[in-house]
Amino acid sequence: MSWILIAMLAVPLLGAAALLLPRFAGRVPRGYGLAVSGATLALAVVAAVGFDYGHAARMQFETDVSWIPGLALRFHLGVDGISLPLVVLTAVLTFLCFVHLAGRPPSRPRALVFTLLVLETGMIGTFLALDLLLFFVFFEVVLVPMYFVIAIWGGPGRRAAAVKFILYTLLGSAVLLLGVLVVWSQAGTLDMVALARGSGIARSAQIVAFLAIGAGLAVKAPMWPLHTWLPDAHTEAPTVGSVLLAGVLLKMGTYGFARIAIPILPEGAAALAPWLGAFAVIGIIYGSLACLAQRDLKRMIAYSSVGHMGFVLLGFATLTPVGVNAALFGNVAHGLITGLLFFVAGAVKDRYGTADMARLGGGMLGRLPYIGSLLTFACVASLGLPGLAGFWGEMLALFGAFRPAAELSRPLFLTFMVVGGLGTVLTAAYFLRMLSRVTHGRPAASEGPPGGLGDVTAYELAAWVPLVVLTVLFGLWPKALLAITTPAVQAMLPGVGT
Amino acid sequence: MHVVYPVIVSALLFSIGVYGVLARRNAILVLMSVELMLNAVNLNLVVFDIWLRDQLHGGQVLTLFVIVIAAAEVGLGLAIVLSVFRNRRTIDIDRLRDLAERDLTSPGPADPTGSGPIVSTAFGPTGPAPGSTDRSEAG
Amino acid sequence: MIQSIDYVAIAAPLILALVAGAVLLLDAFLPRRTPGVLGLVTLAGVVAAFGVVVAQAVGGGERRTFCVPASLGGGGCSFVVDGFTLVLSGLLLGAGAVVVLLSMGELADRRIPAGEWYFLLLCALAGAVLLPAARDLATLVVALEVVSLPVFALTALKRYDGRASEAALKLFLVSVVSTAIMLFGISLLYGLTGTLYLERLSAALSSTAPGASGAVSVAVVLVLAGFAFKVAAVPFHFWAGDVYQGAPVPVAALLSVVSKAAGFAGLILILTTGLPGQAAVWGPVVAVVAALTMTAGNVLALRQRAALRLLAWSSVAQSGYILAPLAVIGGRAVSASVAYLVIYAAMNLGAFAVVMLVSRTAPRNELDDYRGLASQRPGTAVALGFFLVCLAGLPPGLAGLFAKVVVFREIVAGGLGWLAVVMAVNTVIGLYYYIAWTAQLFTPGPAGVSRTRSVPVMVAVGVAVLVTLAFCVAPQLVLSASG
Amino acid sequence: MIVLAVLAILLPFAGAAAGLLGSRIPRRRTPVCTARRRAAWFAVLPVAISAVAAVWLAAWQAISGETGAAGTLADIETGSVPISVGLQVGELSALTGVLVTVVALAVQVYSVGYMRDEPRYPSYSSFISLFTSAMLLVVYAGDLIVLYVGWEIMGLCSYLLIGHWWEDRANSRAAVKAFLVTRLGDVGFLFGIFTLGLSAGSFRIDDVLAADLPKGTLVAATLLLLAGVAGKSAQVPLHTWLPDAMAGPTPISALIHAATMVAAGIFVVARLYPAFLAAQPTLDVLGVLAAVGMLGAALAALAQDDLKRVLAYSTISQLALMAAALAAGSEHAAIFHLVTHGAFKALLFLCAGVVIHHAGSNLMSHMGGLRTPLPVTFWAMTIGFAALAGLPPASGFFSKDAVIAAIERSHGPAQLFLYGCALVTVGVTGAYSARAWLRTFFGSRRVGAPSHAGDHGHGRPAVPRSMLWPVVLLAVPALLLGFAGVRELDWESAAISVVIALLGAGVVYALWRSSPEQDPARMLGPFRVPCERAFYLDAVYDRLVVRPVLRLARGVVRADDRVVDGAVRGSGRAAVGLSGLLRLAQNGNAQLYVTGLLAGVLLIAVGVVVLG
Repeated sequence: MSWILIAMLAVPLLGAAALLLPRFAGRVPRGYGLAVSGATLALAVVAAVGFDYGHAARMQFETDVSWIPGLALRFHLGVDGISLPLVVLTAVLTFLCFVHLAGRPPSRPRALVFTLLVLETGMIGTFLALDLLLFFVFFEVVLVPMYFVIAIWGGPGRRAAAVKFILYTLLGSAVLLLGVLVVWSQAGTLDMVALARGSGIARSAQIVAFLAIGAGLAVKAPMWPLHTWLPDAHTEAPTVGSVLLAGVLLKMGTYGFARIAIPILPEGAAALAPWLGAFAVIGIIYGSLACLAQRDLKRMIAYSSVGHMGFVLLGFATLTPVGVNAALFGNVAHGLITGLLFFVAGAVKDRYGTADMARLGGGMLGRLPYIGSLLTFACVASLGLPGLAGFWGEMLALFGAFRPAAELSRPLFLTFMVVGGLGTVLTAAYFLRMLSRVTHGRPAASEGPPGGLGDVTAYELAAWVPLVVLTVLFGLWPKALLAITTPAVQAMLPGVGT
Repeated sequence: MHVVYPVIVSALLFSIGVYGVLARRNAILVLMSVELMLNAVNLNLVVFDIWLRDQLHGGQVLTLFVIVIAAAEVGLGLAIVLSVFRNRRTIDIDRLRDLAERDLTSPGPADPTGSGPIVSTAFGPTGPAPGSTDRSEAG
Repeated sequence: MIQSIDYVAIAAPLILALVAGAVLLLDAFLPRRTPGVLGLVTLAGVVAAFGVVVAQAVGGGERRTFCVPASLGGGGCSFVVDGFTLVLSGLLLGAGAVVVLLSMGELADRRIPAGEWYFLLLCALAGAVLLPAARDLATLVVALEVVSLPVFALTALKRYDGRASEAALKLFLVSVVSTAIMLFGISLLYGLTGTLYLERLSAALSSTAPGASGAVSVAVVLVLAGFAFKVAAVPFHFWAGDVYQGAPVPVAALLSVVSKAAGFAGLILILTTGLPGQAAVWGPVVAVVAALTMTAGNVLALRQRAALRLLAWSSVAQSGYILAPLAVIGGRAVSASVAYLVIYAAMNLGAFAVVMLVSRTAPRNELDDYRGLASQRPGTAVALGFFLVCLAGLPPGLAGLFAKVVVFREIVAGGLGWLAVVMAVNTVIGLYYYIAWTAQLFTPGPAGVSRTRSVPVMVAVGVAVLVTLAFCVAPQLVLSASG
Repeated sequence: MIVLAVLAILLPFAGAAAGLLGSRIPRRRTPVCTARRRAAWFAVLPVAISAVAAVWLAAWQAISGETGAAGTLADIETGSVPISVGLQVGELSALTGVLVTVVALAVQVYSVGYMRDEPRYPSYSSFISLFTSAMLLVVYAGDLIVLYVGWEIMGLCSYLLIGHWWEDRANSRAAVKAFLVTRLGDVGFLFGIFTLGLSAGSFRIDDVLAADLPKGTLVAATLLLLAGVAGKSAQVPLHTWLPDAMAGPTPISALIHAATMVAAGIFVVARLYPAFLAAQPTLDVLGVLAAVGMLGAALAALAQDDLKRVLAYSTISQLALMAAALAAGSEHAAIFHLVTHGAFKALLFLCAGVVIHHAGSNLMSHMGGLRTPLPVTFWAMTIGFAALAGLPPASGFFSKDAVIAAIERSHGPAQLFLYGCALVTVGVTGAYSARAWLRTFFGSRRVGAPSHAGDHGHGRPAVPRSMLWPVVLLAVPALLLGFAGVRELDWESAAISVVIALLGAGVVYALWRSSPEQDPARMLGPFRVPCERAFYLDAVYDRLVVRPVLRLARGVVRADDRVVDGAVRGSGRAAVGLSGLLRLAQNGNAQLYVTGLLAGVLLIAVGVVVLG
């Protein structure tokens, strides 16, 4: 069954390549992107079904072919408990993006479908790659398409935001490459599975490598001081761009921690975990405070991502199975919820013509009841209400911080936990303040839904309902996800039993 | 005679050549100073060849090559100076500034998107989005 | 007694020289109206030489000729054809072929005398192919001059173009001065060691008196000057911007690839074959020069508005990246430099070819002329975008990415951490102007402009795209060859 | 048996889902009234069935006398302490379950009438069903995390229901405040659960109670749990949200802010009582907080003009009383008072709803002499106030007496202070209940006042039947429940408390008799305004917490834009500046190039010789 992973990469790539044919020069059939991403989603579901949950810690559907012997780069793909949820999440989000696009065909559809399909290949590839260099290549394949999505279909200040996005992320991935090369020069191999079993790298080299790889990944999953590209990118990106940027691209950074930084460089991780935890917690508070004072809706959601990713990074910083579980769960939950948030924010921006909360006025529940209630649902899910997916990631992260790994200082992580707890209150504060400013209050004088568009359209509903259902499903039944990641995480962190 | 004397002379000759290249504005005089530098090299080579009593006479062979190279260079140099003179009526090197760096070789049409050189948008003083500075909450 | 000459070894430069002569004669006898034929003859000559090189590569083994007879003490050979030489000869001839194609496009409008152009071009290529095989300082100097002088002439060949002659004069001046400096260095080196053969140089140097170490260092630095000029490393980079803009586009391509590759060949020969013992001297120097070169090149390219100037500074920056692995002590990293050089050659020539195409319709060659190229000429725009992304080292330009990864690996393995960080930052600065230019291509621009078709240049673009794509999919070809 | 508990929880949840999604299918064509009728059925029927199930469970529990039905659906492996999704119905849970379902049924039926012409009735009724299922989840939870899930969903439902009339920004702000204050408490609650769970090795409640935990952990855990309890049951430090929560519709105040949610805190303490008993310092803290809370709230209730805010502060005071009972060590007294308080306070709120519905305004100054137009409501509210004041034979008398007796018998460092406060509170309670009773039903009729925007009273005289029937339903337990729960009556303390209550009522009656028009609260004199403003706690919190956080937020945005982002933009501009600098050297003069070249070579040569 190992062909399935190659197929998952090949389908979007060939779909994109086919678009270059002259046959599509005139007009791209509306369902084209939908069909290709639908096929990829089908493959992802087949892989999920065919996955042997009994041995979630083992790599399955592996393909290991040598690509460039000179660089010791092997085309090594595989999926296990850690990467499977993220692959399926990517396929789902991309498919929903195309459903959303079917509802509102964009300008230059052919180029956009091409860019999104290449983006999907890069994203899925990153989660499947098991060779450090291959991971790096896919990690960078995503940059150019996302740059063009922001630079061509973005908002007014799109060009500057796109340039800042690609330069900042490239600096991150260049530093990541240095880290990978340090690991390579010390351990002699690039195979993540072998390295995870025991890299035998000296402690000082591990610290340097973890610093480099950690910095590269921290830029992508915006850790506090390296996050300033995110708000600009999100404010200017089109709805589809924002959803994929927040839904998947941020996860590539945090997934890197789970797959590369922690298993391969345990001593490096132990040495730098307090710093990672400190920056993560600062990120939570900083993101929440920044959201409290934001005026633009999409910019506020971007800063909220900084906050949520703070929880995920805190989960990683604890170096305990429950912490890493929390981080992986938080990844998937954040992808679903923030994806929904950006979809709704995009719909609001389409209808009101602006995302500035002051100019949105109030009373959205009066004028657009369905969009208003979906926005409320998304905000409630995002602030971590138990019973919805957002809660388990944060709660388990705090629980992990309650008792971190043996070599980490307990009082320090207790303070992180307390500050994280306050962060959840601040998160609730800014979301509810936004809701009361935007959805509550008396609707403005002009009656009827603004922007000519009615309340939610059928396509939008089709794009959003799966996210709502998944959020509720993972909220009420977290075992669905935790059962997959726990064995893999347990295998990764053998040291700590409970 | 100790080998250091001719080496010193050659070094001095080389320095004079360098001075000539830097100080003179006329292209032909610069060419002459370059010749001077090359001849300093020849002197050096011949002296070392004799001093080392090299059976293969590597130094002298190389001197011959250098002389040929110098001749070729002068020939070509003068041809280039000639064409410069025909096109620009002057062979003062520091007046040939047509290829200097300037922002826009010709005042192109004002860039409709107001981006000007691409640089100003991304890193210009105005910052990425005009509204970004008053982003703080008013109420 | 007559020295035996292995004609098979010197076949490649010999063929080029003969074809050069033939072209000059043909130009004299053929009627004025057929410049195309000369182009085809030149192309045939280059391809033939390339065939010979490939044959030698397949044949394998090392061929040495022009050696000092045992009776006179034996030791050095002046002309050696080994793996290194073959790779570089192949690269130079491939690049030469593309430059010839570009020249056909340039000469189509008859303002430049075709005969002289192709003759000079072939001479330069002959010198370039000779250089990697040279194993003694005299041959090196001669080969270097044979590469340089024709290029000055080529630059000045546009008789009535003031800028071309100004560029030629600048190129000439700076080149002659650096050659003089190099010769002075060589003379000192000869004085210190008593030999001109590279193999015997290092043995001789290690046995010199310790007092003379200062002189040895100075001599080494001066010798490197000549090649640093060809490669446009930092103190010698000032001429790049002006000359690339002034010269005709094929000559700029020639400068940026052929003469740069020749420069690197000479540099590598001297550093690894001639002065391995002095690695402690030139290692740090090359590292610092590499760092300065890449930074200066990238930073200067940041605010460029003219396409050729931007490519000039970009090629300066790229030569910084190629120089970096040479700084690794022990010369293990030479294969990385060669690999990067080969991939760089393919990418850069492609970019120049497209610039050549666009410059036919927009002589000013501003970046704004490329705005909206994707709507007028989709194929060319995608090609240029692909080359720029390759130069930036970002997927989908996988070739550039793998080249950079190879260089990064050697630097990190060689322990030059700071240089790796500088290079990482430089990749980011470099990406800025590459992506800005690529964005120009795809932003909606003015309506369709008249399309002047030029077959040879289109062929050149096609060849460059194919070669770069091959390197994207299977960079193993380059790595194993240069390994 | 556990299936019944699961049924009791899932039915309202299903009702909520059906109400929210199903009431308007297909979207455009169903007229509002059929949607309302369908939503009403989705709301009332499930609660009724789950009420029956709860009663059946309580009955089975009483008869069989087993330790309690328990069942675990699944164990969620989290990587360290597993979460067991399971329910456990003990004697306490069964009793509280009955209270919750009965009051919820009453409120649902009452709301059908109360919200007759409210367009958003379907969402309102489904949120009440969701609340009911969340409360039952808390009551029947067998695992601390499952309890926490129900706990937080209750908080959300209270936010949604307080902010039901979101057109008015004040309601929306009140809802946000309610959610944030309880959320702050819940964070402490979660940390308490972590402490317990980790040291006991499992989150199951009976494992936690069975494991003998070290004293330090126990005290820390219970204190943290106390934070959550204070937040949810509106105890002193985190009580400021309850009076503002009155902005919601009256049935909501009856259900959530009187009977069930606010009682959840007390229920959890009772549920984990063995742990609390072992941590004596926590009980002392609870006692002191309760003492301060009951007295402060009672005084504040005395000075309120808005009828619902009187009842809100009264709830805070009564909850403090229950907390005092727990602090005194008698779990039975606290639960007994909790049940009776749930009944009569819900009754009082529903009657207040009818009164406000009739008078068109919340303020008692706009009411008076409503005895004649609303006889049934008058008698029901009289029973309610009697129970509140603790006058026999109402249920409040017996439960409050049990509490007072428990406090008297208890022995702890602050016992005397607690007992004193309790007695004073009894007096003040008697005073404010009498005041409210007199000003609402006696004196001259001041009807015709402007309709108060806050509560959608429509001034229609006719009180729909469906509003009266639940009032009567609740009046019965308010009256008779006392007899059911009393164990042994401590006549001596009962007599003292009745006398003090009558004394308080008498003083107010005398003042009212002297001038029926004026507000008897004038007796508070200079303390009237602080009492009315609840000792300015709200203003203090606003200045100490809310304003600085907003200022900090603005500072963060400025810093982010100027410092962090500035650094990034600055580096970009530095690169561009350097580029400008280097371009100066490219002025086209070949001589300058050669000079640069030679200088470079010289520099390198000297550098190599010197450093080499």
